Parts: sequence; structure tokens; C-alpha cells
Amino acid sequence: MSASAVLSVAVQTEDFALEDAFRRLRQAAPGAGAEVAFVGLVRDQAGSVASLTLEHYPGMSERSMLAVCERAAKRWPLLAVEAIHRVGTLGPGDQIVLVLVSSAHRHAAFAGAQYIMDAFKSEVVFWKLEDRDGEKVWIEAAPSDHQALTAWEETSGEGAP
Amino acid sequence: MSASAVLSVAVQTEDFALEDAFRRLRQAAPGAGAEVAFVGLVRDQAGSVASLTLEHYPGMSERSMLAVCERAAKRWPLLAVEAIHRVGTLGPGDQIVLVLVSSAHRHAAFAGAQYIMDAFKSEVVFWKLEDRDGEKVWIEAAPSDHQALTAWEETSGEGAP
Amino acid sequence: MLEVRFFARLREALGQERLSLPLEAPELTVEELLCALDAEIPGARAQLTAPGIRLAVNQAFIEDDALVLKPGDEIAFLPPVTGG
Amino acid sequence: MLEVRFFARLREALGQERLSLPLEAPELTVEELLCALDAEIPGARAQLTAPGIRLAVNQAFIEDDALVLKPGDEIAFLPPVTGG
Repeated sequence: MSASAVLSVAVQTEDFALEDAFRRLRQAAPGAGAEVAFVGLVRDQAGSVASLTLEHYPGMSERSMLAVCERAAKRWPLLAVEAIHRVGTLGPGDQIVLVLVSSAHRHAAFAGAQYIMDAFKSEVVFWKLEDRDGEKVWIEAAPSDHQALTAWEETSGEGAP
Repeated sequence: MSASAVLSVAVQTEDFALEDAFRRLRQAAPGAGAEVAFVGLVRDQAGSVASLTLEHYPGMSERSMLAVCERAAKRWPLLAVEAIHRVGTLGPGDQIVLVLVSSAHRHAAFAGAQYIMDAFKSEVVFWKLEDRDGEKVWIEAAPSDHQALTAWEETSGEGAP
Repeated sequence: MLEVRFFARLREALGQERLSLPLEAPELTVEELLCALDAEIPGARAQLTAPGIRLAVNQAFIEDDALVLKPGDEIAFLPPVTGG
Repeated sequence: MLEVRFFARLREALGQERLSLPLEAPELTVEELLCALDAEIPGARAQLTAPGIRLAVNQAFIEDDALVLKPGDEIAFLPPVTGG
């Protein structure tokens, strides 16, 4: 649909300035009527997280991000996409991720941005190490749930955990 | 659901700076995990539009915008909304409208921003005067369609336009 | 008094943006208002009852033709807009 | 040679981030690789086959256990992540 969309992805430790990102997006593809930006921030959940350290697989993360953006640009008539994900150590309130999309039409811009962000969450690998009052914890998809399920399978018929 | 969302709406002739808008949003309601921004721009359709002049009903437009934002904040757990609509004379590429929404969760932020923008388009009244190579034209929802329909009703049974 | 406001194409067609109308009766129907405006600005009725024109009273849309206006009310005639 | 990489929790558990493994045969199965790694780093096999660990070869996810590795390949062991 729009093989000509201008796609830019980056993984970086530095923070990003929103005004600059919008300017680059407009320079990359002038003439847009609609832009949608998503910004993800480190949440401070009741003050328990002192810091968050993100690790990635350099090369693979950028490649996955680009593949996601390409799929979005095939599905909706996007003009340009700029995606930035930060790695390294971040504190509460810090910006983590930016997805910025432009299109002639607002519904395409909204759909494209939301699709990209959803796909980033499920396909692009970023490991998170949380510092909770000095204790460092790797955040993984509830391993306890997985173990509970495995335990049920192993003991099936015996009245379980 | 979130009677405590901080809502800010403005109609102004001045341009808006995106970095400033995000900063105000964060000051209004700290602790968000997700922000979604929509920016609408004057499209340059094959160079035919030299300028666009927007007129509004001062007081009524702000009131309608606020009502829309209040409905969105009841429906999704939004933390803050900042909406700015420009009036006056704008050229191709100029920013017309900003809808900026924050929430703890990204799906709420996306849904809230899209709902607000859709509702602005259908409920808030802004008249547009286009300057097409010197000819000034008020842009109205295709009056010819409406006349065509009326004509059909008036002449029904006679074999029509 | 009744405050009457015209916007955009109507403002241009009628040659004015707003107008204060003395209210002799304690109430006025929209029909009576249209007559009064047409007396004030010849041709106003046709413009103000054209397809797509909406009314707002005190800055809220009014769909009801049986509406009754009271002293101090602000009534506005709003030409159609695009969904853009 | 085969490039092997470990990330996050695995990197910490195994005490290293990457390792180059000489490839004697022209091909290597994942099972053979696990044996070689366990010989190199005692306890590695248990860590690398724990639930949720995924493999990437040349920076693309691989679901196929019958995979055969060739000289120059980069294989990475990726611990689970949250959807965030």
C-alpha cells in the first residue's frame, strides 16, 4: 500500500526530544495531515521502583522493530514512522519508548501507531532489571504461573497445588 | 472512573509547541505510564490550497471540547488531557489541532485520544474558509448531496435527477 | 434584549456578526424571531432557514423548533461545517 | 566457529556474555551445542533449557528444535521477557 513510507528505528541510551522527533518525521515525509505519537514512561508504582535497567540484543532489536514498522506500513497508508526505544538505566518518569507515525488520514495514523506499539510489546525483546529498594529483580512473564501449570500437569489426577 | 482527570482545552490563534504541551501534561498529572498525542496539520493537496482560515464560536467551542474530554475521562482511566485547536489563518503544513492524553495504561491512552479526536470532528464547530488560488470558499458538508436528496423527495415517482 | 449571532458564511451574507434585539413580550418563538430579523435585514429569513443551518441557544445546540426565547438569551445561527 | 550469546538473567547466571565455540564438524545440532556448552560451563545445560528460554539464530527467533547450526552462525539464548 505504501512501500514508500520512510521508516526510522533506533535503540539508544540517550533521551529523546519530542519536538526534534516530530521535526524529523515532517522532514522525512512532508504533506501529512495527521500524526500520532505514543510515549511510554517509567511508572512510579507507589514509589517502589528506584530504577529500571533495560538490556537488548543489539542488531536483533532494531531488526524486529523495523520488521514491525514495515508490516504496519503495508497495512495502512503511512507516510513516515519514527520509533525510538531506550536502553540502560532509567528512573521513574523517564521516557522509555516513542512511536511516531504520520499519514494523510487520522484513522490510519492512530491504527498504525497502536499496531506498532502492540507488536513491539509482543515481538521485540527488551529485558528489564528492576531495582526495588536495592534488590535487583529481572522482570519476567510470571514464572510462578508457568510453574503452577507445569505442576498441575505433572500431578494430574492427584488433587493438585 | 476518573473524575480526577485534569482537563485543559484551549482555542487560540498562536501555534503550539509540542515539547511544552507534553511538559504541561506531565506537570498536571505525574506518574503516567503512557501518553498519546494526535496532531492535525493543514494538508497541501496538490498545492491548491494557499491558506485556510478557521472561525469558531468563542465560548461554545471550548465548552464542547471540554464536554468531549469529560466523557472520555469517564469512559477510560485518563490522568490528564490537553487539547488545543487553532483558529485564524493557517498555511499548508501548519499545526491545527493537538489532542494529548495520559494514562497509566497505553490502551486507555490510545482509545481516549482517538475518541476525543473523533468527537471533536463531529461535535465541535469550526468553520473553514479555503483560499484556492485567490478564490475564497467556505467548506461545508457537500451541500450538493443534500440538495440532490431533497430533489428526489420532492419529485418522487417522477423519475429523478 | 436578545443577543443574536451569525457566523462564517451567514455573517458574510447578512453583513453583520451580531445584533441586539429588543424583546417586547416576555417570550419569543423562533418563528417570531425570524420575522423580526427579516424586518431588520431584508432576506434574512431565507438565509437563516436554509438547509443545514443549526441553532444554538446560550452556546448549546437546540434541535427543538418549539423553543421559546427569553430576555438575556443568546441565540446563534450556525452554518454547516465539514467533518474535515 | 560458532558465536554464542547469553542475555540478561542467563548472562549473569553463566558469568559470561558471549563465547566462541570451535566447530569441528560442518554442522552441529542444538543438542550437540548444549553438550559442548555444558562441558565448557558446568550447569549451563540446565540454565539454557529452563522454561521460557528462546533461541535466536543470526538474530531471528528459531522455534525448530531440529535446527542445524553452521560455521559462522550466531546463536543466542534469550530469557523470557514481560509484555510490559
